[in-house]
Amino acid sequence: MKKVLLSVRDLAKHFGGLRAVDGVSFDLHEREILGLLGPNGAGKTVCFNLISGVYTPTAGEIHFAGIRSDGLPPHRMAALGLGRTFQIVKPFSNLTVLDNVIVACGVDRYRSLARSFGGWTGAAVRKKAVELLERVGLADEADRKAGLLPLGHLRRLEIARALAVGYRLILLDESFSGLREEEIAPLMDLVARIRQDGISVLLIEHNMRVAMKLSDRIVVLDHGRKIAEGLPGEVARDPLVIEAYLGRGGSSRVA
Amino acid sequence: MNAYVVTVATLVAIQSIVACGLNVVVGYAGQISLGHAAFFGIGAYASALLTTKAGLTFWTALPLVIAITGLVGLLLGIPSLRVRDDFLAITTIGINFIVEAVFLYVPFFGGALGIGGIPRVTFFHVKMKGLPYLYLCLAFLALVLLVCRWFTRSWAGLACFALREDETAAASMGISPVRFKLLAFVLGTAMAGLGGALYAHFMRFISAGDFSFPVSVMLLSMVVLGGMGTLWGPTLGAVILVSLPELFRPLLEIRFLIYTLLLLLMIRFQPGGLLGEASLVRRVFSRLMPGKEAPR
Amino acid sequence: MLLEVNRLEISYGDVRAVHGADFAVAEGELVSIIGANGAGKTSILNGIMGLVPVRNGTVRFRGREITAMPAHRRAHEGIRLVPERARVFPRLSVYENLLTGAYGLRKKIPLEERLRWLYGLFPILEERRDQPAQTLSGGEQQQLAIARALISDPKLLLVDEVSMGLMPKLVDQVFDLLQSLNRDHGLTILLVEQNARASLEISHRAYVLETGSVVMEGPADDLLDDPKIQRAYLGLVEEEVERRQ
Amino acid sequence: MHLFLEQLLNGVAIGSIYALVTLGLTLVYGILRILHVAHAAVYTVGAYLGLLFFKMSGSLLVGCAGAMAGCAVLGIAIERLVYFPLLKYPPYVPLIASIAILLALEEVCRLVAGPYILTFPAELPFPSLNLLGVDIPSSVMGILCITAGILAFLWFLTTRTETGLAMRAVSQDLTIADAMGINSHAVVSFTFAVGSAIAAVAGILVGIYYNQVYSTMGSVPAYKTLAIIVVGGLGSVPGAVAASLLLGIAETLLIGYAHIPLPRDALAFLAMIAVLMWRSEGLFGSR
Amino acid sequence: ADTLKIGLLAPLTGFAAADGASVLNSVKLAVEKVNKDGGILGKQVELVAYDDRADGKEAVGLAQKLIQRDQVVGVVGGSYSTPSRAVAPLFQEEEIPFIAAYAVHPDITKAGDYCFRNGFLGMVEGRAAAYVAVSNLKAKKIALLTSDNDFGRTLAAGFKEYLSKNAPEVELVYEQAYPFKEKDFKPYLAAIKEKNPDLIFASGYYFQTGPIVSQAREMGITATIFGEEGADSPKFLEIAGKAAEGFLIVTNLNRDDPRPEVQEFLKQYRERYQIEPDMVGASAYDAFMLLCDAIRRAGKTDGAAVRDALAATKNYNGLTGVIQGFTPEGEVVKDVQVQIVQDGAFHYYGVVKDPAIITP
Ligand SMILES: Nc1ncnc2c1ncn2[C@@H]1O[C@H](COP(=O)(O)OP(=O)(O)OP(=O)(O)O)[C@@H](O)[C@H]1O
Ligand SMILES: Nc1ncnc2c1ncn2[C@@H]1O[C@H](COP(=O)(O)OP(=O)(O)OP(=O)(O)O)[C@@H](O)[C@H]1O
Ligand SMILES: [Mg+2]
Ligand SMILES: [Mg+2]
Repeated sequence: MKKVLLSVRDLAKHFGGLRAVDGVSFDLHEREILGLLGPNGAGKTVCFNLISGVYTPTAGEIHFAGIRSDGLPPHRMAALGLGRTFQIVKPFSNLTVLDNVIVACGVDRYRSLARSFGGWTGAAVRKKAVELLERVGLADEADRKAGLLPLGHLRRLEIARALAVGYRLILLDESFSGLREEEIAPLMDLVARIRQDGISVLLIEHNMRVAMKLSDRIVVLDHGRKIAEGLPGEVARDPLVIEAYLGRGGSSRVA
Repeated sequence: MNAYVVTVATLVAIQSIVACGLNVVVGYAGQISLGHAAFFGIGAYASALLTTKAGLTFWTALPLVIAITGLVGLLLGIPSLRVRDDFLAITTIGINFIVEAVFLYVPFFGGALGIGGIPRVTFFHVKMKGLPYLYLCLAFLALVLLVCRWFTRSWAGLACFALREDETAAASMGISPVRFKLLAFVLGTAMAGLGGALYAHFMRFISAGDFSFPVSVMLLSMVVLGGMGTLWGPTLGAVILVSLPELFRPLLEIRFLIYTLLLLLMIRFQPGGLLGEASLVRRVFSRLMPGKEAPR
Repeated sequence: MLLEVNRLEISYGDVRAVHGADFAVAEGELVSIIGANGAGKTSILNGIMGLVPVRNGTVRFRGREITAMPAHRRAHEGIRLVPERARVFPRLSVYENLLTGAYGLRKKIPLEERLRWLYGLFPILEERRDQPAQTLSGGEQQQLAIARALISDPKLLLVDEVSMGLMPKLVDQVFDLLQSLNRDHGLTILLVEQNARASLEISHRAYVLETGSVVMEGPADDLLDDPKIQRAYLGLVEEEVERRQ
Repeated sequence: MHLFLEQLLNGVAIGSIYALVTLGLTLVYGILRILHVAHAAVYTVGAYLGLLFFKMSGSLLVGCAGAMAGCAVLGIAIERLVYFPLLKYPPYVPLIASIAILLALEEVCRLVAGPYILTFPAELPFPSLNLLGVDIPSSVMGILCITAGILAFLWFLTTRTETGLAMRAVSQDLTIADAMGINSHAVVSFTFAVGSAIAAVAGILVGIYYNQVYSTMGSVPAYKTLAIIVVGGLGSVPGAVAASLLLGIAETLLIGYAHIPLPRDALAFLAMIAVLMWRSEGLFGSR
Repeated sequence: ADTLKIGLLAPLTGFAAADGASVLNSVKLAVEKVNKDGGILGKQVELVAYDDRADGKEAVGLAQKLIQRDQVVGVVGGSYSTPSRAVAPLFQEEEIPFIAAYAVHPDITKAGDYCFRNGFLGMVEGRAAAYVAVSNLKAKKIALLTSDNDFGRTLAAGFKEYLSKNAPEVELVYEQAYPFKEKDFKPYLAAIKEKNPDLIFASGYYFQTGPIVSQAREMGITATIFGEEGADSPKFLEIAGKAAEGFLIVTNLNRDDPRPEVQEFLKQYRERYQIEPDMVGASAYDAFMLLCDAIRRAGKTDGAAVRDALAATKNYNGLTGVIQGFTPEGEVVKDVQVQIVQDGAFHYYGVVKDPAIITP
């Protein structure tokens, strides 16, 4: 059995009377790609925000990399090697694309105040950042202001930043949406390769082709609860999932 | 140089130092502050009290002054962790009003009479006044500019930029908002404290009104006019905003109207600041010297 | 032609997003624009809606030139946009967001009836009726944006990346909806969509946009069969392309 | 007990003066989210214009109408010439522009009307009242009634009319509001006109109440009203009124009973910071 | 040079612009009069006036300008305490005589022997007010409501000093300072009303005492209200309206003064500027004239000589009364006037001549 990297137990988040996440449990193993699927409003993004520390849970526990991590602020989670993207992209608009990535390359430098006074304009950091940009196919845009990029490029920038931070786990929130089919393929390769490097991935994706192909296992949420868990093939045949999420299925539109 | 020009230049240098501090808070870290004069005042009062009541010299007092203002900056920076944008602007205005009121109403700070008899700065037994004092202020300004430049090129500076752009995203990149916001506050207020000390020993008496809210407005105007987040912007802003009224001096009653109208026009037509992006200065510069970066 | 666009040019400062795009949409047509990231699709839709200034060229709607017409007047002429990334009014409630879609039209359209129709299509909107739109999930906001554009009974619907963030079941529903609106109600639609296959399947015609200009156009079925398109936009790998030939 | 009631009434009176000055600003602030410091200058100009027309015509009603019209035009001019072109810049840019406008208009008032304080010798046509043994003079009654009237009008406008919906939509996303068929620029101008006309009424009433009209009468309200709005919760009309009344009462009671040696404004800001630390989105605000 | 240059610093813009205007108006009249009478030492006098916005920072630069570029022979400080206090040491250092017209901060004259003041110190006026309150108005229970600035604070100190020394039986039932920008005094007045004093000493400017008086009367307070020179303005009467009747002030300008100098100035000022003159302008006028008088008596413009002549001033006939002379510290010695509002105008009520009170 592979080691568990992230374990979520009875996780809940309520907004007033609304139970956005309501008692969800699952495990994510090392070097695993886990798909987190579910209808719109199922609570997937809220789950991400709970795991990455943006929200504190109403109830439940999260264990990450051997420590109990619920309630830790986002920067502590980042320091533990968790990188993430945002469904609603959040670029540092007035910084260049390259600097956007360089910021993310500094996790270990932000760890202590003294270290954070070192310079960031050095060649080594730059090289690492450019490399990351090349991996996501954004090298040509390195010197443009991030705020001016079209949506598709912003998605890749998000991935590059997540890669720079997450040496253990990366959370991808619909990172493939807004991308052209042809552009999706290389990014799928990229995600597959990250896993080879020993990094786990938690994936929210409505593009079934991507989700089915990439995920080792899939967890399906609906109305804040887990309704299915299993191998991609099993989950796709689960009548509950088809009813709530996939619809008639088989349509080319959902690829 | 005659004494009048020296006086104006000294005031420009001092206010540049303070404005640079504000630039760290607002320009680099994106925390809008309309209460910077409070920290300017805290520096001035600290230095005045330490030299008049505790009998220290300017030089022995200075490190203490900077430490005190930095510490107060740390404390008063804490609200910025809780509130943002307009809420923060109002909070900082409030801090300015409260600090001014404390200076004015607490007898320890001299109350309505202020503090007088602040000694001149001596340097190897030479009393610094006139030109030498101007040089002293310019030296400190150079130091402050160096610190700013170094800060913008350090990871800490980059962290502040990222926080300014998007806090949630920055935090997810491992940047602690608490630490770096407070860092910017401490750095910015320490610079204000330095400026305050220089001011106190230049004027040689101070009262609460010298650090009232309009002064904060003036400081923010310097930063915005010069170019928020640029290195030289605050200094340029200080030069313009301090010397313009002097130029209009002969206009007597209408000089302040002309001055405000000019400020309005400059902001309206160079909203990114004179040294900011796409500003006239930068465009002219890049036409004259293609390939070279204009100063910022 | 309902909409005619000639030599359209749109720039942002030094960035030329669209240069010299020509295209037209006839009344009752469903037309797609496909293209890579940054090709300028969003810019074109925003240009037609009047949200970004047009540097050069003309936009004609129902034979009248509207190149300089402000956006709100274009909306009154019957052009509606489902914007990229939804862009709902964050602090208005779901219901109020829908009302903005019917701004100035309350007397002209049967508001209650249309609301009921939309709630039927997107039940979540009725469930979340009084919640501020910013607290909706990504996909829910997308649904709201679609409903907000449809409530006014437009003549020309501009749709930007409508499937983004929608779950598979809804993607199906929305495409069916667009197709039926077009087929059964004669609504003219200009569709921008990364999911090229889905959009081509329901479209009559399509334009292919590359770095700001139209490089190819034709009936949607032809494009679906074009090997170049298959490779570049439909995500087919080489064998599949060959197999289909 | 009697003293307490009297102090309470004083607090309510001051609070409703704050509310009066704040109401117009709430509207304007709400639509563009600009820290519109120059609103206080519009208020000052309103007081001067009101006085001018009052002296010319001898009728307070004419004075009011003239000032409202004049200020509406001034408000629209500020919005069109300065704020609108600066919208895409960060908020401190229009703030600085606004401060420059405030100072410039104060100077204009001083140069035109002279540096000396003018008096506003008009009577408000309201009855005085005796409530629980406390006299409410007609000036206070006037302010209370007019504040309540404006509040009701604004509440109706913003929540019960389509224009109000348009105003709220424009305040959140101007571009998309346009795409919905809302003439956002006209809505913004309309808002400025209404807000500025209310400022004129406030200027006149305060001028009569204290019997003083002078060029710097706006410099304290300029920032205090902004603070009230922010504490009330981002452009919320009831929030602004609640914050005004609370502030008026708190100030008065603090001055009357607790001998804290700090001036009114510092106390006010102290209270406001306390509120913000407790509820970072203001009293009636939502995030 | 063919003219004698005299400097003037006044707040022509900013919050104190009204006072600056009065000062400049009055001093201009003074300059005209001096020049019409043939100037000083055979030369015409030229006024060099600068606007200091009542701001210390600006004043320092302007002082340098007056000293270096304009080479003035003396300076009238027509501004508030903060700027006057900032510039006094500079003039002292350059040995240029400086007379503060009405600024009250004690440090101004402490800068040295070249610095003089033609206004009362707060202590003096406070003592005089207490004296009048006790001996003339027979007050037994007094409330103090003071403006919270340097003047108000020192006034209150003088007032209390007199009471504790000379009238310990008088009860001080209420004491409170109000901030400078206060406009609404009802919270204070309600508390005062509760204490039921027979006299309220309310210091402050006319835009403060005006509302105090009218609000007090509106609230049904009947006690005598007593103010100081800050209220010495026609604007007070306008603001307070009918409520002003019976209000008293201690000040240094007696409008009923029969001396022709005074009446001529009042008439000329009204004609020229279409507005009532006030105490600030009269004080600046006197300061300017004292300087001219001293230069004349010194017979030369040398700073030290003028200083000595100024210090030796004796019974100079000023608008603000007969100026008996200056103390060694440079503080003016003159009678304190008491005025009362009757039939909508300030009138003579009395004068305090006791040297123990009026000598600082
Ligand atoms: N801050 C909030 N306040 C109130 N409700 C919220 C908040 N955030 C999310 N919600 C609600 O919680 C539910 C789950 O939202 P979430 O964003 O997790 O959905 P999701 O599964 O990511 O959906 P999608 O696929 O559409 O992005 C939604 O119904 C949403 O309305
Ligand atoms: N506000 C802006 N300022 C500057 N450049 C912009 C702006 N908006 C878009 N651009 C640029 O214009 C070009 C076209 O952008 P547009 O958003 O129209 O592309 P798109 O085809 O919609 O892309 P996507 O499929 O990613 O949404 C891009 O190069 C983009 O960087
Ligand atoms: Mg989501
Ligand atoms: Mg797009």
